[in-house]
Amino acid sequence: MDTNQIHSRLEKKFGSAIIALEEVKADPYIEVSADKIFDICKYLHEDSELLFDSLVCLSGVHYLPTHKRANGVVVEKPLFEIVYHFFSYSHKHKLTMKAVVSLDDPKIQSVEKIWKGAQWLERETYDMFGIKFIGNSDLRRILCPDDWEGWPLKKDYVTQEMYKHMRVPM
Amino acid sequence: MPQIMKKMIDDPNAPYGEHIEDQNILLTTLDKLLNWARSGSVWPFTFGLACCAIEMMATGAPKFDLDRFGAGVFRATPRQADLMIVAGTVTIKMATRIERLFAQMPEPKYVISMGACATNGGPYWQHGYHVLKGVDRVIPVDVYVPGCPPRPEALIEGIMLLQKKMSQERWVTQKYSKAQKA
Amino acid sequence: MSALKTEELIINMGPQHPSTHGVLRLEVTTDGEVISFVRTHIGYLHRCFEKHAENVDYMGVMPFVDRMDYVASMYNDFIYAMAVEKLMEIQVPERAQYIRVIMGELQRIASHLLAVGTYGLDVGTFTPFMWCFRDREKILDIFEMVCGARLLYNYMYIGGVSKDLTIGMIEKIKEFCDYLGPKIDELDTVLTYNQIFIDRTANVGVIPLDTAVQYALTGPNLRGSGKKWDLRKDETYSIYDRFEFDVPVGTGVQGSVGDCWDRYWVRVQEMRESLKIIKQAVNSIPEGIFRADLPRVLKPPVGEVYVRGEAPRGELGFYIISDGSPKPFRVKGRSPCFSAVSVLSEIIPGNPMADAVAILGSIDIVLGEVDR
Amino acid sequence: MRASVHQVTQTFSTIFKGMMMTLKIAMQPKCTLEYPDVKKSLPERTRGRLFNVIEDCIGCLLCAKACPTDCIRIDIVKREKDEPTPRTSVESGEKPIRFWIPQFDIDFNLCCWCGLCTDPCPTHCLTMTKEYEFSAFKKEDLVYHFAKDSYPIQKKTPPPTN
Repeated sequence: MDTNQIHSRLEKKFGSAIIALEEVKADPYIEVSADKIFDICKYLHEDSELLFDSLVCLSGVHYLPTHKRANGVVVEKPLFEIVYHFFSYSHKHKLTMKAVVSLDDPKIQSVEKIWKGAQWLERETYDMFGIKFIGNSDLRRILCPDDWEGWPLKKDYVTQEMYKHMRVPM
Repeated sequence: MPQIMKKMIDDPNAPYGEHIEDQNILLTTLDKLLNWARSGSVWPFTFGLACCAIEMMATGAPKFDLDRFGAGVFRATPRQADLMIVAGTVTIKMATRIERLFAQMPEPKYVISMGACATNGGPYWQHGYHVLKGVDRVIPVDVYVPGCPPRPEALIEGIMLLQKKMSQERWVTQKYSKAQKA
Repeated sequence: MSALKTEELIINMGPQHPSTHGVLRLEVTTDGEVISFVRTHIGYLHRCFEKHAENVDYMGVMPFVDRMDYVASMYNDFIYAMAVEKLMEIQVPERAQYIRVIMGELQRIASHLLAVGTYGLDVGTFTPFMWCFRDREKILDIFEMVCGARLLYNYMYIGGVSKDLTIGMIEKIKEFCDYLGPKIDELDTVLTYNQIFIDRTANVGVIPLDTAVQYALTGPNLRGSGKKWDLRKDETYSIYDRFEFDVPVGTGVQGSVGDCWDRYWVRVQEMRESLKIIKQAVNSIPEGIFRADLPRVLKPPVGEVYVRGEAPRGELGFYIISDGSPKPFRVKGRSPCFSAVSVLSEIIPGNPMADAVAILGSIDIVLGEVDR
Repeated sequence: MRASVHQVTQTFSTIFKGMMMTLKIAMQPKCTLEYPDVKKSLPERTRGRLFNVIEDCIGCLLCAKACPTDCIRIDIVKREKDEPTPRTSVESGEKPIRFWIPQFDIDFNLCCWCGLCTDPCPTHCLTMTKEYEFSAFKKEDLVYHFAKDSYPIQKKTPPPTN
């Protein structure tokens, strides 16, 4: 099944929670509302037609007002985008799904209960962007030291001057 | 940083021991013997961080055999090593560990900063917020080996340079010569 | 005797440890021998690859992609170049495709030789490490002849390869293929079927298939658990459909399916398959240009792409978002070793310390890719 | 009982085969390259240390732009109209040199040896030699200055503070 069929199938099941199907250069994706992410992922995992048994990649993206999103829409309000890439070994089809979260309170439900590998991917996204995944059993920084200031991969990130007794910038 | 016993060393390029006031034939020959033994068996400390570690392993491997210089015995514990080859990118999370490991090494200890990353941050100096711009910000470095990654021969040349520097030092003269005590 | 009050120790295995293949720290809770709980700490080699990829142009990201998995850097370039080419719809000339497959498979052999050699070290034998590195040096000589560097090549440019493969180099590669065949059989007699090695690795660190899929394990780790899945065959990219080679799968010959021996055995067999591919590719390489002519400054259209390929350690993928400027907006590297390390805290508990070292060696991780 | 006997014989037979293999290989010629005495003849495309023939450099800054780690620091000053514009050497296409180059530094503590700077160079004055043995005791010795100091105008951009 390609992305359009999956989109129509999801639309039948979840209706308004599925925001849009974007036919973008190279890889089309489905945009989903952030608060229903857990039910949609559970459905993607269990439905006999879809059977997405592997969460390949989970990445965060940070947009500032002047930046252009993948579908060409210029962003007015700064936002976070959480991108899920799924793959199904049995049906051999893949899916890209995005959820948008506002900057002031970046919260989304964790999908760790469905795919155990998601715990570390979510921890890395939290470490890099500060997006809190509710329900993640061990939400700590994974790459940077635990007492690191700021979220490094945000576009407006400024490196801290000193860490303990070491000068960080050149 | 721990107070390191001052390695009494003259200019490494200067010919051996010209300008030491107290030229005692016994002490200098003892020094030469000690330095010959020490520089002939520099035991490096397996401290592979990144890509340079693979080239360091290749230096230990049969083609560029490091054992010909007595430096092939890679010790895993800092207690038994006297040369720390910092091979790879030093991140800030790792820097605190490097300090502790360097402090645990017994006193006549040397550091070779292998590769551009360990020397000055290398290709990660501009946007590497988590990269320490040079290991000499936390520990004193004796020899810098350039390259990204340096060839195994370049590392061997660096170790030979270190051996030349070690053979210039005078531990025995420093400890027992009268000039020092006066 | 009254029950002795025992207390569990917490031992830090790493970040400087001879068997952690780099700077990985395992906080091990053990009663002295059997491990009861493992908390994995990574990030000691986090070199901010994704931050660099946002501040350098598309061609400048290539040296940083090299340094992600520094043991198989030729294959990282291969997959990153394919991702940008799919985004910009560039048609790579035939000869460049063949050169990429030859170089990629040579890199797979070199990477597996290193993995197998250091695994011998982890389990206690020193000779295979020396032999594997002696053979690996021969591949590095070929790489140095072709692209000039020993370890980090920056050889594959977007649109093809940077330098052509001359006749003399093709002869050298053919010579190497005949040289390596018997050497792998030697390795078999010394290590693979050595009874001590089998006792150390069979039935140790068994990863059942559903755990492997749950943690998104890929590559030799997944094939070791019995899943016949190889992206070169099942999701064919580049010109892999023109060569026949089969995909080795762990069958639990020495112990149970998915144990350390199976993963090791899959890597040794994959070296033989890669030799087959190289021989076929070298014999049928066409003439022609080796790089599509492109403007010096590449400006892909607005959009995003996720391309993945079968790197020696598993499925390496690049998710690139471009906003039309010469610099990528966001590049996310999906690393196979990252998921391989995340499975450790599930399979190591219950094993003694020595087996933890064997399990860690069998999943073959490179920390440059885990921490990016 | 039978299984353990089989186990023991299996162990000894495989180890014996392994030892014979090792003995056979021990007799074969060594592959060690005695480095300081025997130096490997490097192939023609080897990427060693960068070198810039400053006479052919026209100050176009393409190499500094192409460098992903910005380790090439060039400082150029425009020549006045009336000044004689020298030309580069014959094999580099005799291009007019319209700039003074008071500073052309390559910082080998930051360079990543990728070779991206040698591609766009119009006069091919920036090439990668086969030189790899230049370790130093001091970090400053690894910053190479290629500019001739005889240029009248000395305006040097300071290196990043360490």
